[in-house]
Amino acid sequence: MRFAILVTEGPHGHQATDSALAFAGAVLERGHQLPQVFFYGDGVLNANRLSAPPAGERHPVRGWSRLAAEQGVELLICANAALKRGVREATLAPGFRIVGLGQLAGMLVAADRLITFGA
Amino acid sequence: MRFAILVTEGPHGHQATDSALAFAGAVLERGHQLPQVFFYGDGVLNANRLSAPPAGERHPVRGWSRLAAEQGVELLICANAALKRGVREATLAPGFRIVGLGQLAGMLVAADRLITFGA
Amino acid sequence: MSLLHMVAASPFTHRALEACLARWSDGDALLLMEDAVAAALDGAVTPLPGNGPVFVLLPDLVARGLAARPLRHGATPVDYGGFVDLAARYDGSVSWF
Amino acid sequence: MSLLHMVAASPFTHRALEACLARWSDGDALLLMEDAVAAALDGAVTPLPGNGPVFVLLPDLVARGLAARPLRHGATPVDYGGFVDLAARYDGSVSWF
Amino acid sequence: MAVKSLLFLNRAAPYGHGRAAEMLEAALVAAAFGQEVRLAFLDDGVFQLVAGQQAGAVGQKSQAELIALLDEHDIDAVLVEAESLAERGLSPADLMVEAEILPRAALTRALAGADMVISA
Amino acid sequence: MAVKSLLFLNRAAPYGHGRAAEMLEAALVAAAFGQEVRLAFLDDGVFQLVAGQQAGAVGQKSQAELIALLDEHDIDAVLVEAESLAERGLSPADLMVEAEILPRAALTRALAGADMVISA
Repeated sequence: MRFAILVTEGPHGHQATDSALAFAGAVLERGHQLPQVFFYGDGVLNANRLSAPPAGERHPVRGWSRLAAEQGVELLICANAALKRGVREATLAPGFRIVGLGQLAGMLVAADRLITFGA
Repeated sequence: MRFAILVTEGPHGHQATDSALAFAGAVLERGHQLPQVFFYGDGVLNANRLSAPPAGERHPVRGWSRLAAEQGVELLICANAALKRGVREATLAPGFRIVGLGQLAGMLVAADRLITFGA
Repeated sequence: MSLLHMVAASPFTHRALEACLARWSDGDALLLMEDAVAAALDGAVTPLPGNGPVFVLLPDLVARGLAARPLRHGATPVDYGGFVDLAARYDGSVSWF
Repeated sequence: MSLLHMVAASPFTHRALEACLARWSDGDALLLMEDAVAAALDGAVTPLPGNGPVFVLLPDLVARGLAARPLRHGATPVDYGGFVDLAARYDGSVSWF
Repeated sequence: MAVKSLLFLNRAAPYGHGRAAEMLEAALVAAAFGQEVRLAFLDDGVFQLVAGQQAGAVGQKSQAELIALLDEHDIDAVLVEAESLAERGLSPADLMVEAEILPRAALTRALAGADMVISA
Repeated sequence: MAVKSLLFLNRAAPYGHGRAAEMLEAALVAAAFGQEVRLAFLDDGVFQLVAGQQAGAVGQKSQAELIALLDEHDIDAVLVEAESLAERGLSPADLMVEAEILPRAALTRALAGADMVISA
C-alpha cells in the first residue's frame, strides 16, 4: 500500500515530528511504500540544516535526512511556508526539496492513505 | 513601571508574536519602561533574519528589529533553544542577541510586571 | 495580591479558560484575547468567572468580524493601551495556555 | 467507509477528543497517541467512544511511565507496526488537532 | 493526474493559529490542480466564514480574502456544520459565503464519503 | 541581583510539547542564580512527576532526569495540586519526587502569593 505523510509542526516544539519519524520507519518495515513526506506550516522547520541540538539529544532534522538517504523517501517542503519561516535553499538539510503546493495535491492523489502529524 | 515580555511561540504558526509586538508598542506609548523582551522555546524563531514573507504581508521579524532600533528594547534569545532550532549568530536579525537562561532570571527580577505570549 | 488572568485560546477548542477559572480568587480579573474573545460573545455557552471583571481585547474582536456583536453581560472591550493599564493595575498576571 | 480517528492532544487540556467523538460512525476506530494516551488510563474521567475499538500507542505509554497501569475497558495497546496496520486496514483516517 | 475527492477539514478559528490560512491555500491549489475539493467548516472553523472581518486590526492578512476566492475557484462544495454555528451564537446569516449548512450527522457522513480527509 | 519569589506554573504533560522540559530548565537556572523558586505542578503537568518514565521509547530526553535534579538544586518548594492528580487517576504514591500535595484552594493562594508567576 502507498502511504503519504504530512507534517505540520516544527521539530522542537512538539512531539509530532518524532511520531511522524517513527511511523515512517514502521511503514517501510511493514513492506509498504512511502515515496514522499510533505512538510507544511511550521513543519518546514524540519528542513533546517543549521539545527544543532546538544550531543546525545534527539536530532529530528538528521533523522529525516537519514530516512531520505537510506530509504529513498522524498522530503518535500512548501516554498511559501519555507520562505516566510526563513528556510532557504542554502540552509536545507540533505534530502529536502523546496516545492510548490501543487506537489502536495500530487502526493495526496497518488497515495492510498494519508497520515497527518501536527498539533 | 518596568515591564518584561516573554515570547514562547514562533512568528508564523501563532498570533502570539503579533499580540506581543502590539503590547510592547502600547507599553512604551503609555510611558512605561520595556528594557528587554526574552524569546524562549519556539519564540527564538522570531530572530531568524532569513524570514522573507511575501511583499505586503506581516513581517514580525522586521517588527522586532524596528522596536529594538527605534526604542532601544533589547531582544534576548535563549542560546540552548536557538541552537536546537538552527538560529545562529550568522542569521540573527538586527537587534537580537543570543544569551544564556540566566538573563531570563535577570529580566524577571528587575521587572515589576511579566507578560507572557505563547500558545 | 490580585491577579490579571490572560487566556488566548478558544474555549471551544482548549480547556485553558476552565483551568484558569478553577484557580480564581476574589478580586482577580480576566482578559480574553486572540481566539479566546469568542468566550465573550452573547450566546456563547462557555464558562466565565462568577465574580470579577471580564475584559476583551477589542482589536481581536474587530479582526474576527465580531466587534458589532453583543457581548455577554459584564464583558468590557479594551484596546492594547487598556491591556497595559490592566497589567499595571493588578499586582501580577498569569497566562493560561 | 470506516475511518481511523487519531487524537494526540491530552483530553484534559484540549477538546480534540470530544470533537472527534461528536463525529463518530459505527465501524470507526480510535487511536490515542502522544499526550492523548492519558484518556486510556483506568480512572480517567474523559469520554471514549460508546462503540468501536480504542487503540493506544504503547511507546507513548512507556515513555510517560504509564505502561504498567491498568487501561480502561476495551483499550488495546499497539506499537508503531500496529499503527501502520490500522492505517492500512481502515479505509481512511482523520487527525483531530 | 487521477482525480480524487478531497475533503479539507477546517476546525481552527482564523488569526489565532497560522493553520487556518495555510489549509485554505492548500485547498485552493488542490482545486486548481483539478481535484474534486470540498471544504468542511466545523468547530471553531466556522469563525473563518464570519462577515465583516478586518484583519488589519491585528496586522494580519485577511482570511476573508481567501474565503472570497472560494467562489472564483473550482471548489466543489463548502459545507458548514449547523451545530458548530449554534454553539457559538452564530447563524447562517452571519456568514460571508454561500454554503451548505448541514446537521452534524450529514457532516459525519461527508467525512466517511471522501477519498481522503485533510486536516491541519 | 535582588531576590524575588518566582512561581513556575507547570501545566503541560511531558514529551507531547517541548514546553514541559524548557520550563524546568528555566526554573533550575533561576534557582542557580539565587532566586526563590517554587514549582507548581497542576493539570497535565502532574504527569511530569510520574515514576517509571522511559523517554527513550519515543526517542526523547527524559523529563525524569530533569525532575531528579530538583532535589539537588536549590528549589524552595515543589507543589502538586491534589485535584489534578485525582482527575487523572493518579495518587501521590505514583510520583517520583517528594512534593507538597496541596488542595486547589491552597495552590490558588500560592499563585497570588508569588512575586511573579511564570507559565509557558
